[in-house]
Amino acid sequence: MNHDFEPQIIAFCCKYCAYAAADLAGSMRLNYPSNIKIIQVPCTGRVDIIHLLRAIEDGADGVYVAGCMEGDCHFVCGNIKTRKKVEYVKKTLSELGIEPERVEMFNLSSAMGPRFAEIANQMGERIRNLGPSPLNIKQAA
Amino acid sequence: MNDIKSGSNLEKVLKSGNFAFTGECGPPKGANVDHLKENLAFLKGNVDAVNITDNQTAVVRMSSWAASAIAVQEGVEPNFQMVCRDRNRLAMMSDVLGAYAMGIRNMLCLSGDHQIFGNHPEAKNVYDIDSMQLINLVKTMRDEEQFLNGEPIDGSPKMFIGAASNPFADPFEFRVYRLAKKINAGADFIQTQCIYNMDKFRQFMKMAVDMGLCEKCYILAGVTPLKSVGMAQYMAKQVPGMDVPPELIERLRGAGKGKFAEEGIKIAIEQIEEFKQMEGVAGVHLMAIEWEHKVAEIAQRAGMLPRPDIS
Amino acid sequence: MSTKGTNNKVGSVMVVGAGVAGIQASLDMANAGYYVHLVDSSSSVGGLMAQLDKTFPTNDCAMCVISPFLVEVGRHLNINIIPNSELESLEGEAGAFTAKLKNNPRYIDSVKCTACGQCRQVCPVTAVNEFDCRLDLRKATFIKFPQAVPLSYTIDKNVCIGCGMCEKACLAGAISYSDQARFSEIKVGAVVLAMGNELFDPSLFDTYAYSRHPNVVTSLEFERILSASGPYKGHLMRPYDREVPQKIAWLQCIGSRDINHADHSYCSSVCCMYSIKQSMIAKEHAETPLDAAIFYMDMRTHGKEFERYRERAEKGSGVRFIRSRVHTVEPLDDGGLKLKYIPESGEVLEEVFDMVVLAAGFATSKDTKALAQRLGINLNAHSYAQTSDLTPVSTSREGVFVCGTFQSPKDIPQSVMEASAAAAGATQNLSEQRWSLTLTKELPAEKNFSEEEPKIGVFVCNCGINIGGVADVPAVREYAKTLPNVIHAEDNLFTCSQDTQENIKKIILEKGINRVVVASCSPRTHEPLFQETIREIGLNPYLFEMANIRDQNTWVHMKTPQRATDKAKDLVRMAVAKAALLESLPQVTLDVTQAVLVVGGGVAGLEAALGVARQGFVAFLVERSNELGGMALGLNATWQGEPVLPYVMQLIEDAKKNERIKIFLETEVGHVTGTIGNFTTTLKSANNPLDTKVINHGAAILATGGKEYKPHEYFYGKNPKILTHFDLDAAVRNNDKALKDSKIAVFIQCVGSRTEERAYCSRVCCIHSIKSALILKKLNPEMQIFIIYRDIRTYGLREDLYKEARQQGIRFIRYNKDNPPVIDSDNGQELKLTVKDHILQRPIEMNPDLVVLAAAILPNENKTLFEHFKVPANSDGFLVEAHAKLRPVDFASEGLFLAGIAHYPKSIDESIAQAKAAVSRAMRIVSKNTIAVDSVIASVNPDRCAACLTCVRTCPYNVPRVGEEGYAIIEPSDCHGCGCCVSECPGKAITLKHFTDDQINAKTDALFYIEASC
Amino acid sequence: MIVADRKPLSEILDMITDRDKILIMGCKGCVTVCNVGGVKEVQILSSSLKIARKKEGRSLTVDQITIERQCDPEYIEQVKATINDYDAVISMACGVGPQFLSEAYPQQKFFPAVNTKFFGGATSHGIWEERCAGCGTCVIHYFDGLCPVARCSKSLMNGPCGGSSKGYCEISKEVPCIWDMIVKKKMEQGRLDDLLCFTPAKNWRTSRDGGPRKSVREELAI
Amino acid sequence: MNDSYKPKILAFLCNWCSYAGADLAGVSRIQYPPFIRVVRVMCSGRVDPLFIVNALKEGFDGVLVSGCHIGDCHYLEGNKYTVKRMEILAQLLDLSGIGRKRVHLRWASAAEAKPFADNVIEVSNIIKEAGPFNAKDHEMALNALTRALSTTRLRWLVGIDRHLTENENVYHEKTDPILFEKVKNDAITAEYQKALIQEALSKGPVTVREMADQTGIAIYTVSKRLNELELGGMADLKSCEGNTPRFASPV
Repeated sequence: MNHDFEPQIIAFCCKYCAYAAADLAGSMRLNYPSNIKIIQVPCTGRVDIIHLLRAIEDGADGVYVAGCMEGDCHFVCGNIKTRKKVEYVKKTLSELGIEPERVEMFNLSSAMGPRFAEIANQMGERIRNLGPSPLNIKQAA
Repeated sequence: MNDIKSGSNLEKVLKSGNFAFTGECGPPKGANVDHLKENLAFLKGNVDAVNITDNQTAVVRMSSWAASAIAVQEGVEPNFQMVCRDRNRLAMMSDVLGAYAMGIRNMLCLSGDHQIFGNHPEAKNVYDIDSMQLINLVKTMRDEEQFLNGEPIDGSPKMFIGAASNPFADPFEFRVYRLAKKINAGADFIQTQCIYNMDKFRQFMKMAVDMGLCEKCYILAGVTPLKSVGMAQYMAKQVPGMDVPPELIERLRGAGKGKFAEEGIKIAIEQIEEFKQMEGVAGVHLMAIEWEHKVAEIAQRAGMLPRPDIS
Repeated sequence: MSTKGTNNKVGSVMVVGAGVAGIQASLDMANAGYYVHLVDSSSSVGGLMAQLDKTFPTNDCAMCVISPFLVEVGRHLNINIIPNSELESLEGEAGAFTAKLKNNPRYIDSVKCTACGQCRQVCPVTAVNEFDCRLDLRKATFIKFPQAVPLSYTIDKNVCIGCGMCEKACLAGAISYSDQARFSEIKVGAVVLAMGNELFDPSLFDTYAYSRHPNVVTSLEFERILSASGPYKGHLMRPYDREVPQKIAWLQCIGSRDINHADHSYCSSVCCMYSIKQSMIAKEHAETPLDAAIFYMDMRTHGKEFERYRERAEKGSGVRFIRSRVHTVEPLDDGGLKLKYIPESGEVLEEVFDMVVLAAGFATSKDTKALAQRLGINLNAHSYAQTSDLTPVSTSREGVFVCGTFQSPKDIPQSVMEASAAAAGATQNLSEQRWSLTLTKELPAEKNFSEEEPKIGVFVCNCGINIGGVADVPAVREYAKTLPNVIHAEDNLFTCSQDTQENIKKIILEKGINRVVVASCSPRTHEPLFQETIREIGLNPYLFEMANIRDQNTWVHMKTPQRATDKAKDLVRMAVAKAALLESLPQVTLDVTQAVLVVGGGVAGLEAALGVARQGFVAFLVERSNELGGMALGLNATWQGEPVLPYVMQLIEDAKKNERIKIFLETEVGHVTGTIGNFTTTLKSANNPLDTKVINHGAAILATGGKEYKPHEYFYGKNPKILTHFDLDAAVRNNDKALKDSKIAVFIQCVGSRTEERAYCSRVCCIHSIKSALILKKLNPEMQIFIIYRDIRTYGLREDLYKEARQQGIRFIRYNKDNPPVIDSDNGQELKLTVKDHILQRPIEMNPDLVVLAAAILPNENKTLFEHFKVPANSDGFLVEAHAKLRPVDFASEGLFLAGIAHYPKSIDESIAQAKAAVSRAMRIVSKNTIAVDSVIASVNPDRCAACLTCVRTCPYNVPRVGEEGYAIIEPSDCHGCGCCVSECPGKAITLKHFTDDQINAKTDALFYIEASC
Repeated sequence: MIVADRKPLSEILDMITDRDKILIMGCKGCVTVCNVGGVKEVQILSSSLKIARKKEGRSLTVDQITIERQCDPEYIEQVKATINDYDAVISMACGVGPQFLSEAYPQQKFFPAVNTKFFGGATSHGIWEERCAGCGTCVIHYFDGLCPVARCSKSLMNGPCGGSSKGYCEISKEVPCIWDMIVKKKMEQGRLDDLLCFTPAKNWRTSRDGGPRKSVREELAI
Repeated sequence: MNDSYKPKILAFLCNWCSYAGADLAGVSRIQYPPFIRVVRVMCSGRVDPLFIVNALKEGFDGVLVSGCHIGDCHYLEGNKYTVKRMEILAQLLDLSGIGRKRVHLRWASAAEAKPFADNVIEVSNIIKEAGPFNAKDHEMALNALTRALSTTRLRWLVGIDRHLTENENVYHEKTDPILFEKVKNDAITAEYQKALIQEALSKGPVTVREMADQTGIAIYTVSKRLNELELGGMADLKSCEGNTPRFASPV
């Protein structure tokens, strides 16, 4: 696990819970790695398999989706559908010989600022341990 | 019921009102017939007829009519089994004719286990006609002396037609109707699945008797002695349509290590005793595959010997 | 009602107190055409609810629920928030009041202040932080909570030493020490009082060692301990030594139902529920298993879903409920607290707890009493606003209305209902002044940029030092200039400040910019503000994208400024990539039929219809039976003794007289189609289904009411001496001799309620039984009266009835669910009742001449009706509201409202309040002639649609359906814009406007410097 | 409708090992409805293949097109201009697609990305089940709308066989025993005696066993 | 105290008065014990309390600060600030258990050679009386003092003290001295206790009770001060085994 490797991680956050929790983490001045880039969507239900694959294809080392707690989704059940899609992408990645742990789904409420930072740190750490995405290694070499 | 169909030993035993006793023996997994002959030797004289299985559980073995022909040579009357899985109607008719020509007089028409249970799950199955239609086909060949398409047969096969019945499979309440259907289709004798749940079987036999099936057809109760607790549990869980009551397994376990086989035989013998008295049961079909050497002892201890010789 | 010259009426209303009730009333009135002055004595709106962590019974986080409302009231064009102010006097009469206000100084200009918090960091003076009760400190310059509205700091002059440090630290130049108290006068048409209550201060009791030991906390303090924004960031610790408590005790009725110490004889009606909630949430928070015990006299969980909530706490989370009043709390030296108490079984027990939470009740504050005095509002004995049950939100002074806990202790749903009711009451006589004072923004026509290629303007914000202090903003600005389609990039100190907004508009017009990207804080709080700004110069609001480089960048990467700068560049590049693909979305508006359909002719239906008519709109009142009045016809008097029948007769007469109310008796609702603002309903006459009538309306209020449960227990119907409540009321009405002569009368509570198949409390039977017992006592003072109960739930001020009943010698015997009282009447005449007395712990027998069963209240059977409106009913058959706390009279589907017993059993005053509330909620729609529909909605491209039904099956609101033409159709006004169908559609036929696939992919591509590939 | 499953990625990758410019063709018919061959699945497959190739450091250009159906020559015609510019074409339609394409464009190599399986319908969102085996002589009215030919593992006409237990077929607990359902339904409807009469052997001639079939609408075909 | 003990005393002498006074004492051959080591400063106002704490840390047993009499200060008001600073330092020394007797403030004008010498004698006797000051025993206290005295809060309050109480504050009124005194005292105790706790925290995750033992502050006070540190981002919850949470300074 080389220390100079700076992973690029994309996070799809739902507007009502995860994005709000990210803002709260900011107003609480918590800390998480700067290579997490957040994209806001109205509901995680909007995140499609193609968005996750496209991110990996573009060169992301890690992608995660953060939605509301199960049962609390602003749109009733968007988060439950997306968890299934994330499982599908994990299966596809392992078929392609890429570590499925690079893609993940998390659930948290808009009041969980500390939890958002914890997730970001946890994913940053996990991707740093996994090293750069195989797609990037070939490019680099 | 009483006009002679095939004149086979089994038919005569049953027709004469004796308590029939049939065994079972699996053909070899190759062309070497020594082991087959050994088993037949064990059975000779101890049973009225021996079922020769046809690719049981879809595992490839020597074909049933070949093994049956060898049995005839060895002087043991075979019950030639045919399943609907492996042959279409042309092959079935030609095999029946061939078997008859080789001196085989009894046959059993079975659906057969699905090929995914066997050692060639990739195979294509046939199921051109089902067991009911096979019974009727052989009956038509024997009585109307015609092929399925109505053309005459030169030398019709006088087979004593048998079928299987599983009194414990679901839907239980329909099982006796299906038995009736088989009998109407032309079955002369029936061998049931091996029985462990005695009360359910009593209930089944009561229904069969009430429907008057026992006048039209001989019903043989299936018995398979349990060799070990493991076997009992395997039968209970894995074999579809098998109903092994837990108290039986407990009794087996109670017998203690090393004595399972003995206890299994004791149970089998008790069952046979009861079947002798049970109304509607015309005999017992002992399935002791790989235990052929024990058949003599079981027959002896169940008082089935000597076998009636009705020439 | 003085109708002296309607022209001098004023089309605005003043709301005093900006708690959840004040906010709800203001929003209702502002959205129905009245200008609202929202006055609050503290520095921010939000009131008590802002301090809560979670709310019962749904355990939602309070702040997540209320902050959208705070933002809405903060930004509303027609709501003028006046913080730090008190109402000095109120002259004039209903329709034309003159209110004198005292505006206390804040010393910080709330327009300039961006709440960056620098002044707080440098301020040398600390003081007790009232928001977190006494658990932590704040500085002299403070903000009540991070989501405060107005979002600005204030200086607390009594502790400030005037050292001037904050002025030095403030980059926005927002500090103005010269701020003075000012007086202002405002003309208003009506006033709504919603000052709320304060919590009782238990330092009065020395037996609970509250003032002597930090581990004895009030319930509000415990709420702050649980809260993620509280002193311990949501970790459950006890104040003394920050240990995680393993045993916590809740003591109920502290400062309520208490006449020797606190002289508050009433019940505060919410403490039982919030203690249960706190015990469950504490168990969730605790790292190690937590033993929670609640010491109570009567467990009062009388609200909707409350009984099940209590079951879940007891059975699911293992909370211990101990029926006993704790005598003393003795602090031990290791921080533990020894409790001495006597449970029902009688022996004296001692138990050591790590923490004790005192469930403090409500009390009217001194300033509220003084204000009521100044305004001439009569207060009752408990110093709550005196109101009649039949006009529950009107005070003793004409034109002044009341809602929330200042009227009497109540929970949030009840307060919100009363707030909407007060809104309806206040605006009822001002309807001719509707829209007279409200402001509307004059907007120029939108420019069409569809032909032009994108010309993007990027505005990078420093936000004082929040961004500029960490990231290199000029570098980001220069970088933005290099991005494709960017024709202008600049940075400024505060992009959201008024002056910067002005010059942004100037530059956009000068340079012909047609897409705007602002890199600053969170779109959640500031997107509407910037969208409005660019709309003011003809740019469609959706030609706008934000990059959050503060909350999600500089604030969380303070220690790595270089990386924060690089990330800011990445985020700007991504935003610009999406901006290039943005299209302008038309503002879809539908016209509104200004009429309301009211289903159900009971008191709730009548009040709703009259409310709508008095607001000036047509109301169709549909009643299934052939007479109006509903259940109320069988009720003699309200809990305060006001006769009900004359009131109901008057209601019916007014309804018949009012020409705006069209009454349809013996009529059922047939087919319902259409959406908010445009419903079309066919009405079928009950006895001749062919006779139908089609009506158009903009909103509908379901007030289908309920009925009394006819018990099959206790030999009801087999013996004339056994009655239900309505039978008793009837007997009293025609003063049946048998009542006077009976020597022993017995009331049995919870008949049919709180059982397996009906696990809810019917809320009003305890009150009705006790009130009837008092009437019987008056009829024949020698009569021995027993009330056999499980929990006496005389909530709120109704506790006086219970006090008086005990004083009159009525005896109360408690039974529990497993061994209820047994009645056997062997020969049909002589009744024998045996019940185990809870004190003697032995069964006692009696031969009552009269047995009254407190039968449950059931909802009326309306399965088909509910299906027509596609509205859900819960397992007990009561209608399910959109949100238990903040939308208690709305349905989830827009434009439909509910009121009365159909929502949940309630007393007549609560039904009246809910009916008026439903009217106020309906006014939000019906008072306008057009209604705007959200533009971020899904739309189907017909030729790509394979009619595979995926969208029909996926949509949580089952909006899409496949039409006759063979492709999916999504009704714009129904779509909520979540996008679930978009991501599941196998043919990619559906796109979600403003969040299309290309726009999302453009962001990921941009992050990795990939040009817009296919 | 025709129901199919997409082939595993490894298999598809093997098909295009030494080909660097491919076209993926979706079909808006049945495969879109069963979520294996529509526009979305074409995008997903394209992205997956590009990821795999990028991982090996070799480029892959993928074009995408989805036509109305791949079982009508006129629609196949639409790709005539560019079809031969690719090293390979992956068809995500049912088995009919690749064949129609191969017939129309002999020199191009067509690969199926999808395994066509059965005729069936959606019993719930995302789950399709076989209902018809296309035997050419429909007999479901004898069995109260429950077809044993398609839904019994042994196509028994006089079921159930001895292996039926607790309502499930002997081969697996996921496969309900159709005969169990037929028997129970007949009992409920009081039509049990329909089952007592003997069903003669079925004429398989009209099924696939009778050779590849063709259906002609006399009134249309000239 | 045995006579052999020679205390080491640091003396800050303001250039215009005390230093000149000391020279005069020399010229006049007035004798005083040789324990002081002189550092010349332009004005007693230049002496930062941190210098004094540092001196104690480095091994001095006592410190003498000597400047001009009030009103004579060459820089008009420098010594007035010194008075305020010495007050706050004295309070902190008492709080830390070191005791204010280690530090002395005296005035001596350029002409007062004798008074200067007397001061030195008096201070030497007091320090001798107090005995040697072993910095090692007070390491935590000294570090805490350094921390407290470098907070903007205390330094700002000391500086602004006179301006608010004597001239006017931002509200153009004189700040009520009692209020200011209370604010200052609160600030002194608070900052000192927070500094002590930060010392404990910097040595790795500790529980509240451990902090209380190490710093001698009452448990509940530690809990409250810890909260102030958390809000200021200078401490956070590290772990929580069983039910005792451990806190540490952020990484």
